[in-house]
Amino acid sequence: MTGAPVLEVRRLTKLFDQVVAARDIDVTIATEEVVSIIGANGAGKTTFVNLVTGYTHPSGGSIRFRGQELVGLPPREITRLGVCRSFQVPQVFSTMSVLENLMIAHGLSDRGRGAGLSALASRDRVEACAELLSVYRIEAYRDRPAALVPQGVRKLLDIAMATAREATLLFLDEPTSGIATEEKFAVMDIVMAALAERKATVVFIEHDIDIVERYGRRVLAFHEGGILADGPAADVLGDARVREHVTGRRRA
Amino acid sequence: MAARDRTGAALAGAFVVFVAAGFFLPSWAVSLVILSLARGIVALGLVVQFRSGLVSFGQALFFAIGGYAVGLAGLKLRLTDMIVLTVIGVAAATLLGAGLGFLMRRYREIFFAMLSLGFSMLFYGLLVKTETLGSTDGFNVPAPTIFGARLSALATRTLLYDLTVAAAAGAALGVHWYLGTILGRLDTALRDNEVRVEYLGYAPGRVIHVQYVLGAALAGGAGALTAMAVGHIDPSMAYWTTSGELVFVTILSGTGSVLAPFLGSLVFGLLQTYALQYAPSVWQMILGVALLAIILYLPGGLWSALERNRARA
Amino acid sequence: MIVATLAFIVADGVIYASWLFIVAVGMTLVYGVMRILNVAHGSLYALGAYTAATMVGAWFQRGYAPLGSFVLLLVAALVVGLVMGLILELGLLRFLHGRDEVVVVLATYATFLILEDVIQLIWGVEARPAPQPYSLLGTTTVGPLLLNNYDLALIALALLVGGVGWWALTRTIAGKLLLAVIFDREMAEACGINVRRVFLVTFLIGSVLGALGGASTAPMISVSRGLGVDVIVLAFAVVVIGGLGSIPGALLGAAVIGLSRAAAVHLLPQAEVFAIYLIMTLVLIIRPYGLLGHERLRKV
Amino acid sequence: MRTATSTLGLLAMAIGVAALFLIGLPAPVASQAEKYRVGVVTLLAGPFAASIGVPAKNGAEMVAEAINNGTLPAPYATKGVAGRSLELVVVDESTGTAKQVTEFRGLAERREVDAVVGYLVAGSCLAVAPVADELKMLTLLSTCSTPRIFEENDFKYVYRTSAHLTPDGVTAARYLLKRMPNVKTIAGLNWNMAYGQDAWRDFRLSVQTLKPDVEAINEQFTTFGGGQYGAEISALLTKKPTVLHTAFAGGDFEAFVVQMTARGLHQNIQMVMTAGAGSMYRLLDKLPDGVFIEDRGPYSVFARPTALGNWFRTTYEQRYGITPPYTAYHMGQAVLAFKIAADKASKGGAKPAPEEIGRALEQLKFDAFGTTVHMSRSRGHQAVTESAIGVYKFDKAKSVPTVVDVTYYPADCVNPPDGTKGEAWIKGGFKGARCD
Repeated sequence: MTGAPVLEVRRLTKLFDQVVAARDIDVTIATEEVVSIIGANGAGKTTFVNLVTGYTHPSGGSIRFRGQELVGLPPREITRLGVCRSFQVPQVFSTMSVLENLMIAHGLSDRGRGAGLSALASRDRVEACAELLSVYRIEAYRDRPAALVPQGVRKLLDIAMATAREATLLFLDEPTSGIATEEKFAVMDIVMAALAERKATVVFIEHDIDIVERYGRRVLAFHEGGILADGPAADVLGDARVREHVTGRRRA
Repeated sequence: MAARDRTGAALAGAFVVFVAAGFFLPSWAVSLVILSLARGIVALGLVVQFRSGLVSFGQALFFAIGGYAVGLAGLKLRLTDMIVLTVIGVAAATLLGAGLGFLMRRYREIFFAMLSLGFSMLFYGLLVKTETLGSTDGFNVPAPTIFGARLSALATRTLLYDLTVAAAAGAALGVHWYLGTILGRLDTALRDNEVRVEYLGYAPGRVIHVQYVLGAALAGGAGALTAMAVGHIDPSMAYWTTSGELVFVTILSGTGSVLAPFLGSLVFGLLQTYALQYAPSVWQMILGVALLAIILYLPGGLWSALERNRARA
Repeated sequence: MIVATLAFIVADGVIYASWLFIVAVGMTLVYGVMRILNVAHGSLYALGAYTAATMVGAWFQRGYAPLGSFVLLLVAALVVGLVMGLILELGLLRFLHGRDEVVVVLATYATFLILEDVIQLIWGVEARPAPQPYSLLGTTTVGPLLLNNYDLALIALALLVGGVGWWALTRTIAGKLLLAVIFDREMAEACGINVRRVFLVTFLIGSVLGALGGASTAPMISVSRGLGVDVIVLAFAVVVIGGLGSIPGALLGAAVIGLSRAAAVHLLPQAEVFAIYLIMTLVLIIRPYGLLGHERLRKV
Repeated sequence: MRTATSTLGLLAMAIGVAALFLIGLPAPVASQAEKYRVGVVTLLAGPFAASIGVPAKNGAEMVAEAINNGTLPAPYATKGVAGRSLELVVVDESTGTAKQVTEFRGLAERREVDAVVGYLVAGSCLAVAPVADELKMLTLLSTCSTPRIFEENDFKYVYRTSAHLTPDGVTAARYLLKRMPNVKTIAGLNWNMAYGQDAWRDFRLSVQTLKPDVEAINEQFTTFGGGQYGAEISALLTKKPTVLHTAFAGGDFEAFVVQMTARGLHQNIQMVMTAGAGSMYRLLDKLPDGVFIEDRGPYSVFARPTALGNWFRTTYEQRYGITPPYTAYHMGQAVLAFKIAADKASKGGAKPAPEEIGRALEQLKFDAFGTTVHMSRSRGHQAVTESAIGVYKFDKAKSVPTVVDVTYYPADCVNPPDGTKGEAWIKGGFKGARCD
């Protein structure tokens, strides 16, 4: 069913006091697409993700996920529908070990009744999560408190937690920010490899144009809360206004 | 898991020792241990909340509910069986907790503390206004029976003591199991990062609600046991200073283990008793200094001190 | 009759509110800036009251000019506030920065327990009435109302405190720094504001205000043990109703409690004991962060 | 988490320490054969400590010392209690009832007292009474004003050597209607606690029984320790009752007086203050002349000027610099009662058993420091005394507080007869009251 729309955003608008954080955003994303969002700081990239995942509520417009309206739902329900996200600033349980972080994510992805009262550190779960850690190549840190591991590891953990549940639509907010340039590709390879067999639709926010070019088949360019350009990477990155407002500084 | 079995063993050991001790302790000590263990049971509930960064400044509400449930059951329904009464205390508090929980789950930090304080003080005001229940003087609770048998004061006290020890051990075991579950582990998760819990598809409020009801149930049972041990109940059970004392014990104990609150509560009881004996006019100061010292030098409470010793050894 | 009652409800409400505001404003200021809910505020209140009562008593024994006693009240507040403020901030709170809010509350609770007995060691258990200033100013009759001018002076004092506070916060550099810290401590620190000094100054001001509450109350009561206890919960209620850390909130909270208590006393005396906690609980249920408080959304 | 050994080690440690204390440290002081140790329980902290708690302790210590030195006036000049010296063990009552019960057991077992005197708080009296019977511990309640203790139960080892609350209201009502026969309306300002509620109810019922057309138009109940009475005073100014009754005492009483005099409330309302006398020495001219005032019995300013009475008052004033309030008398006469009964019960040699001392107390009639005490109610466990009330007058010349037009009412005039509950007795028209 490739091509069937998984996310349809219509005339999405968000005002903070007088500031327009999102203006009349119209975008449709199809199943198994890999979309990258670019834009200068304050262009409304994260706001867009926050709106779709219910962290903040829009001032107007509609967000439909497989035809179901998301506006008004709290993040937990949107998550349960299969829309997951990772964060620009990794959102992990800082005093808990990396493994525990993942086990909690894993445990909460279990929908069964009274699942909450099953033991957290059950043998199967420990194995499953150790497995996941190795997929993300962070098994070495398994027993360290999340607060004390390198930023890159925390980033990956954050993503691993976001993907613990079988996500249909996955948002990655700057997956490589705060990671040394030479490691960025490695990290992205890991992530993309991990997501490859998931058949998940992936939308990631990215500043690094090389990453965008390499992974984002389709690119959305944000500017002042609106979408400046939307299309295949090459076209969008070639677009004059995009060069001017988004990538220009970087290329000059 | 292995860790659980050990705590279980430790609890079993403690249970045996305490029950045995019950036969040769003087009655003042028995009464002190009963009250301390009961206080420990309440603190146990507070420990669970504390792990997710929440503190109820109104736990005395459920403590008093448990006490008055016993008192009224004895007064109006002529119920005196200590086990039945304890169950009644738990039930009453649980019901109220489940109801109020729908509100409390929306609150965090100091606001959680303040709203719980508000509820407990409202109940206090209600009791003070109820002259038929003796207002601030309260009323005496008839001596409890067991399985319909009215035994000698000594036997009754010993049985009540054993019941309290059993209740404490049971509570500790149950909470220990709970903390091993996903839900139980979410407490720290919540404290660390509520947003992430939300984005893992779970309602943080639900965790808090469960914790709140758990705390209420424990406090209710403890209140029931206390009422029977003291033989008298009055509104001061619900006053904010009682809640303060309960939080006091929680901080003193530390959250390192389900055994901590009982240790802390026992230490508190003895500290107060001997402070009263040797410095009857400045015992408050002694308690205050003790609490400050703990906060400043033992952030993890008494338990952490014992663990630190172990680490050194 | 009805008119008189209504007039009295307003008058009594406003007077009580003024008193509450003076007592609570320091607490909310300290919370707003330092995130410390200071239980020992009640002890500062008590210390202020005791010191004032002692000084006023001596003043009148020596037969000095009666009106001078009012200055004495302020002096007492200043002395107690500054001395205790320094001791508590530098000697204790400084070491608790970054600790759990609730743990800090407990620390101040411990301080309160200690000071309770310290007060007894200093002043003994005898009550200290110092009523002279209370009747010095005479009374005013407005229509059916017969009011004591000292109470009216309290209103003036409350307005003064509120006014100066508002002016200092909005019109002075220091105040703007303070607001910056209240608004976003991390940001303020990043901007190179010396947060430690801001904390110390804030706490000193808060302590002086707490002591002022006690000093200004001393003449209308008989200063005796345990008068700090009830004040604490009252101040809590005011601060929470208004919105923790909001100074206009404290004003509003005080007004709400003052008026509703007065109304209860006049129309439904039986409800007096409930009034305050009922209001607090209801407000929290309807506005979880207090009337003027608001939620902070974390940036992700 | 932690390893098994350490957990169990910890536990052992904890229990070890606990056990150490719980088996009753410290070792009993001296042997008990040649001395009497008596527990003295009163409020040493909190709002009541100043006005009534510590004075009660002082009263006990002063009388105990005089007993040991044999310096009490006749007929009590014999040294010691049943030939033995008296040692007091003071305990703070301000810890809440639950703790009080443990403390009581501690007194009996850990600190090995022969008897317990004291208790000002009704709650702790109700709570410890059953324990006293369980431990067979002779207990002389000194104040705790509630009548419920013996109305609701029969305790074997518990006695109260002072009258309970009921006479205060009855006395005030009788006096009021004698001096102001045409009272129309009464109002009350009392603490929102059992003591305040009972005091007001007794007074109101008594007045309305003696003069059924009197209307109670304003019943104010305020939080204890409130301290701010502006609104209450305003309410009374608008309601304009003929009489205001208050059972306030200590700090709240003084706060109320200061605040209401400043607004002239006393100028057109007759004040009836059933527990205020203790404050007159602090308030002096701030307490307006003309208020009706009681001291919960014939104590302090109302004490009979007998040798005993003068000794108590002058000695106390010399030692503590203030006039003893009623709790000092209560406690003093509790200790005295213990001496008298023990002396009476002892046949030389061994200490008399608590039951024997108790029996000696029943129906005992003895002269105390304020007046004569008669253990004539509730099977001889509850004392009655005459009551006293008067009009306050500040003597400007000597600048000392005085009371004039003092009236003493015989015990049987203001106390319910044996076996009848106060409230029922009042409602039933004071059946059996003998006032001659």
